[in-house]
Amino acid sequence: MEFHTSINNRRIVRIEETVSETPTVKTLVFKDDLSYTAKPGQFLMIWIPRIEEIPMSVMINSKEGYAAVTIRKSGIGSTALFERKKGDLIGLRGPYGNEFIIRENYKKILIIGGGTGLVPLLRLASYASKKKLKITIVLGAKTKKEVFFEKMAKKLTEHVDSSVIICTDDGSYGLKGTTVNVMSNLVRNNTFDCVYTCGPELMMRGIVEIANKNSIPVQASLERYMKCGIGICGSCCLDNMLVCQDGTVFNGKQLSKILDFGISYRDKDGQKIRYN
Amino acid sequence: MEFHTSINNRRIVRIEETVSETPTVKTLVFKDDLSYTAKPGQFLMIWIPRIEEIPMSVMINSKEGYAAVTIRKSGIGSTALFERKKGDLIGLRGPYGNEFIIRENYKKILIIGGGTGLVPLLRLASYASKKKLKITIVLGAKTKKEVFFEKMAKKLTEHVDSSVIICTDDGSYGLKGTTVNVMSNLVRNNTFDCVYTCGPELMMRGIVEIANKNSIPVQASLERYMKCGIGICGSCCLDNMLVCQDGTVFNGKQLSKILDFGISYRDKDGQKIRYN
Amino acid sequence: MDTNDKNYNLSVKLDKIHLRNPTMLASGILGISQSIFERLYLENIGAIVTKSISVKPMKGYPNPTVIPLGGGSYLNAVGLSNPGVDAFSRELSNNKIVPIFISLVGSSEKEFSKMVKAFDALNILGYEINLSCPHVSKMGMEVGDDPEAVNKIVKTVRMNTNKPISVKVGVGSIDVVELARVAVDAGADIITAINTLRAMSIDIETMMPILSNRIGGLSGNAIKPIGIRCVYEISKKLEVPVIGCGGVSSWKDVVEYMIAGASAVQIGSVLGSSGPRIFNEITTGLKKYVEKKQLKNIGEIIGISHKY
Amino acid sequence: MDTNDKNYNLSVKLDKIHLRNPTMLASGILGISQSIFERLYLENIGAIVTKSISVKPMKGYPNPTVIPLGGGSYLNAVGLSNPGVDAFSRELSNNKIVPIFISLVGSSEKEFSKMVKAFDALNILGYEINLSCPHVSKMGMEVGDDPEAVNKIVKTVRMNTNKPISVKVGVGSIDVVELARVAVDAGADIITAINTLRAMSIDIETMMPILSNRIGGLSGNAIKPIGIRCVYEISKKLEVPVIGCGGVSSWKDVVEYMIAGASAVQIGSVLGSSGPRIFNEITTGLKKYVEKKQLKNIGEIIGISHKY
Ligand SMILES: Cc1cc2nc3c(=O)[nH]c(=O)nc-3n(C[C@H](O)[C@H](O)[C@H](O)COP(=O)(O)OP(=O)(O)OC[C@H]3O[C@@H](n4cnc5c(N)ncnc54)[C@H](O)[C@@H]3O)c2cc1C
Ligand SMILES: Cc1cc2nc3c(=O)[nH]c(=O)nc-3n(C[C@H](O)[C@H](O)[C@H](O)COP(=O)(O)OP(=O)(O)OC[C@H]3O[C@@H](n4cnc5c(N)ncnc54)[C@H](O)[C@@H]3O)c2cc1C
Ligand SMILES: Cc1cc2nc3c(=O)[nH]c(=O)nc-3n(C[C@H](O)[C@H](O)[C@H](O)COP(=O)(O)O)c2cc1C
Ligand SMILES: Cc1cc2nc3c(=O)[nH]c(=O)nc-3n(C[C@H](O)[C@H](O)[C@H](O)COP(=O)(O)O)c2cc1C
Ligand code: FES
Ligand code: FES
Repeated sequence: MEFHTSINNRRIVRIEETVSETPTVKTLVFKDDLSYTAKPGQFLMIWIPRIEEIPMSVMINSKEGYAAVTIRKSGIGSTALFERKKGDLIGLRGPYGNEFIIRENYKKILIIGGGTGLVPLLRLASYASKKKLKITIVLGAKTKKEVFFEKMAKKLTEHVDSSVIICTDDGSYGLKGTTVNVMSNLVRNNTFDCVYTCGPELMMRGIVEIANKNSIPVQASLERYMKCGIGICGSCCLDNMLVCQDGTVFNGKQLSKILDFGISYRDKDGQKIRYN
Repeated sequence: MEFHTSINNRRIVRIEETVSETPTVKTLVFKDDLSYTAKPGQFLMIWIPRIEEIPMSVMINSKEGYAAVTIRKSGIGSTALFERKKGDLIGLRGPYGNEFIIRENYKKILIIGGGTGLVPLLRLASYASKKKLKITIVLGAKTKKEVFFEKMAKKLTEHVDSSVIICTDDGSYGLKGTTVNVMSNLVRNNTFDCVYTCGPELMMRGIVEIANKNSIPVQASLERYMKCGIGICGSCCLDNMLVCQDGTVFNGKQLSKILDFGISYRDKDGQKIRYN
Repeated sequence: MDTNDKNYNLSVKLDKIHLRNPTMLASGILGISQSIFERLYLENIGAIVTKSISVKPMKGYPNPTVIPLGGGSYLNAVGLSNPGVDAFSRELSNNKIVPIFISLVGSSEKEFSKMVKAFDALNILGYEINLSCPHVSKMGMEVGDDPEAVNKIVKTVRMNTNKPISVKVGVGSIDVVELARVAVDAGADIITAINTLRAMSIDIETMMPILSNRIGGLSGNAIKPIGIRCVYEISKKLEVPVIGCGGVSSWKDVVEYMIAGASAVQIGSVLGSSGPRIFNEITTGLKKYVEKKQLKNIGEIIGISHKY
Repeated sequence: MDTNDKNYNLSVKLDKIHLRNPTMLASGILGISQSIFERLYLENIGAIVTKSISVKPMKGYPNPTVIPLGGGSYLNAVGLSNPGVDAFSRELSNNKIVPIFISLVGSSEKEFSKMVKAFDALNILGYEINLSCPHVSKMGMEVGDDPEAVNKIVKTVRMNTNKPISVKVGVGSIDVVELARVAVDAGADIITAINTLRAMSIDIETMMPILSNRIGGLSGNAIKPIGIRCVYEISKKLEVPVIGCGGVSSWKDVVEYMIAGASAVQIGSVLGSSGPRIFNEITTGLKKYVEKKQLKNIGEIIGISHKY
């Protein structure tokens, strides 16, 4: 019997800084020791008092003891969080979930993400760069004005033999094409020890397929509707896995057995819905 | 907020040995790490399943990890405990309460007890003898056949410059007279750094008076009716002290302020009763 | 069903069915996915109780809906979110080996009869009627607090199935033994006790209630002594198998419930700290206990404390 | 009564009286000795509630009567042991400065009127009527579960005193708000919520119930979320000052109860791990909170959560 009392403790933190990444994406910085030491892939349950509680990956922040969340404004909860200002209070518990694994023998890794999927990946890049790995980051977006975290990605990898590749679906910035297209090209001319991805599930499905086909180890961080975040409520189930407890990170082997990966998810009432 | 979870955990132990000390006094030996490391003056709450739970001082036992209780058969609970046999199960929680203090500068101490009051004193003697103190033990009883623990007292003090003095009220064994009489004589010709006592309260009152009069530090371990043993129920209160939590050991200065010491106690319903 | 280990028999009887061991999943815990049920079955669970299902799908309350309180206790007001009878019939339609009770919740006899008609052809063990959810109006406890409604609903379910029916009772504003008696008189074969207790948590910084529904149900370690008491009282006073529930976090707690009078024991909140492997750990612990106490079958300890 | 520190006012109003701070000793905790009450007063307690007193002395049940369950929770079935009205009147006869409520327990109007007549000339603040002890038959909760008896007893006490009367309610088999309403209608000035909850603990080695009375009352950390809920519901629905009780172990818990709607807060089981100094610690914590939140008086937070 083991109680994760400290991570389960609800902490109320003050937003100390806000950064507008795009018109619909914002980063909120706060002080919290447990979040500061979160592992890449872990998430927090963020409480917006009397409005919602939503899962958010832990964003890195340069100050010791600090962390952040980066929100894309969408429904009620995320919009309310997006609108919080410097000085406002939010609650948090966690970090929860497993993490992206960097094996001892890895020397060169490929990180592919889009949108707020970059959040756990930047934490991963920061760890990997401290370990002096060669890192290629592919950063995808629909169009130029949705590109963010480019500077941060470059900064994180500046002191290693690494590169940051931007791509947009419409070619308005960086390479033209999806991250999946970019990856197809990259793996032809490079050997990566592992591919790490987070972003829209259909994108991740494409990336995992290529990786599996090319026998490159791959790890993907998944999202599902979450209530408890700790393996009680079952709302995050994906086949026989709990994304909150067994994930959020799954490897290529696991994903190839998960029939619903990239196919369907469960709604708030637990009904299965197919991805369009 | 601090929880004494381990001492509060109820352990069920098997009685591994019984020793008959007198026709009405018996020692029951059991294995329990927390009791083995009990401090002198501490007590256990002993559960005799479906019969009673009663406070008992922790008796020393020579085997590592073992401890014991020494019971004088009197009412329902103590008689039931007295009758437990080797192999029977009893429950226990604790050890609770404070302890007899041996100050760094003490060189020569006087230990005075009678009956089962010797139990915490023998644990004290064992500690003191390990510290190489000079120990005088006065062991009193009404009559010869009520003398017990003599051998154990002698053994505990054999390797130090110490002595064990027996006295009986009727003179049938050892010196004739009470422990209080013996103490009066002893303090005339000796200087003790501290007097330690446990036994009938009227005896302790006499001893504390002599000690205070002669300006000898004194510590006495008291008994009161106990339900919880941990400072909740209030049944053990003695003036503004809780014998279970603030005691069982009080020093001469404290005792001189406690008006009820040696005068009255509270019954099971909380009414004050005067000692006869 | 076979036992994993032939030396120590953990199988228990519940009304007319047998479980390979007394551990069960409590309703509302991981309770909507057949794939998860199969995983739990591999973890050696005795039986599953599904999330409480209603006629129509329910989204439940906004988050926060589940709060860890520390010390192994939790507060929840999920609001009975569930996929509804149609989607859930499809979910279970291929069940072959998992022993499943479907938990039912509703507010009228009609709703219950509709659900039982839809589910009864599935490969399931039986039903659990949730009359004790303390935080959804017109359902759960608001029904359970009304003996007349309980009587009618249990009778309705009884008329529509031959499978065992358990009625889940809780600590509401009617005595738990009385409520169980009404259920048994109306045809319940088993009583499950207890559900969560109405409770609340307020954040002292923002001064706001934490659950979106403000009030929810307390589960986990905190409620075990209350669950033990209810199981003891019901099993002592009524001739009905009882399933214990509330605050079980180890094999010792399962044993305590069985000694109190439970024929089987449901496990919920502890999954938040231990994950699904808890069922394997608990059955391993139970086997050792059975061995140490030299029992032929764990059933021998059911209600043994009533003697004392 | 003065506050220790003039900058941060912790004084609260309870009916027509003022307490220097909202901390109170819960009934049955260290509650029979005037010397102990004086010590607690030096530890900066706001007020004392005595052990529940009956007309005749009661020995209570044999031990075990109080069991630590771990995690800051306790189970007790003391059996209302108390020295009775005569001895206790003598005990309090010299009280000069300690703000004391006497807790009363009994089974008939006659008993209550007799006790109030004996106590009313003492230097005490008022009374708390215990209608919620869950483990003594024909007293406490068995009275509290009967609205007619509650009405009569409260009226009787009301007729015999002008001092404030609090009625202590618990989670029994009648809704806590309904019970409080009956008490207020009959003349109660204050409601105290909650008492312990009926619960049980069984030892798995001997397979025996641990308490001599088998069933007792659960207190301490386990019950705090239930106490918070009851205080919230009562204070939201009725116009009456409420004293919160159950599972308080730090100043934060006191604040949570006050935000839920409590005008003062009783503290019991935590004394088993912290000793009497807890009152000093808690009032120090409350002062810091009041300072941090820039309140003029801690009373400003009473019931503030009702807004949300
Ligand atoms: C592990 C994890 C990490 C995440 N990290 C981030 C992040 O760093 N940045 C970011 O912008 N978003 C992140 N999300 C997604 C984010 O949680 C949802 O976008 C957000 O909860 C939407 O809330 P809403 O109230 O605005 O949506 P609603 O209007 O309530 O619903 C819109 C949709 O949002 C999703 N959603 C709503 N609530 C939840 C929930 N509790 N859990 C999961 N999905 C939900 C569902 O798909 C739902 O259909 C993460 C999700 C998960 C599971
Ligand atoms: C700290 C402490 C240490 C003790 N150590 C020992 C010891 O080592 N050996 C030993 O023989 N005795 C010891 N006692 C005394 C012992 O606890 C009582 O003699 C015993 O509880 C009597 O129980 P009973 O059921 O036989 O008595 P009952 O028939 O119930 O009552 C007889 C009398 O015993 C005393 N008593 C009963 N129950 C209790 C209780 N729960 N707490 C305190 N006194 C009680 C009361 O004076 C009572 O009037 C100790 C007592 C205390 C407080
Ligand atoms: C998140 C959550 C959801 C629950 N949902 C239901 C439910 O739908 N139906 C039901 O009968 N009980 C429900 N319960 C109550 C549990 O089945 C169980 O009775 C309670 O949690 C006590 O057991 P535990 O302490 O092991 O968790 C739920 C409990 C939790 C924690
Ligand atoms: C040992 C013990 C004795 C109690 N005796 C009484 C009593 O006599 N009268 C009463 O109203 N409540 C009694 N209670 C209940 C407490 O006053 C209080 O309501 C309960 O313990 C919850 O508070 P806590 O969690 O702070 O202990 C008793 C509680 C304990 C633990
Ligand atoms: S979010 Fe509740 S189980 Fe994963
Ligand atoms: S025995 Fe309960 S307070 Fe000392």
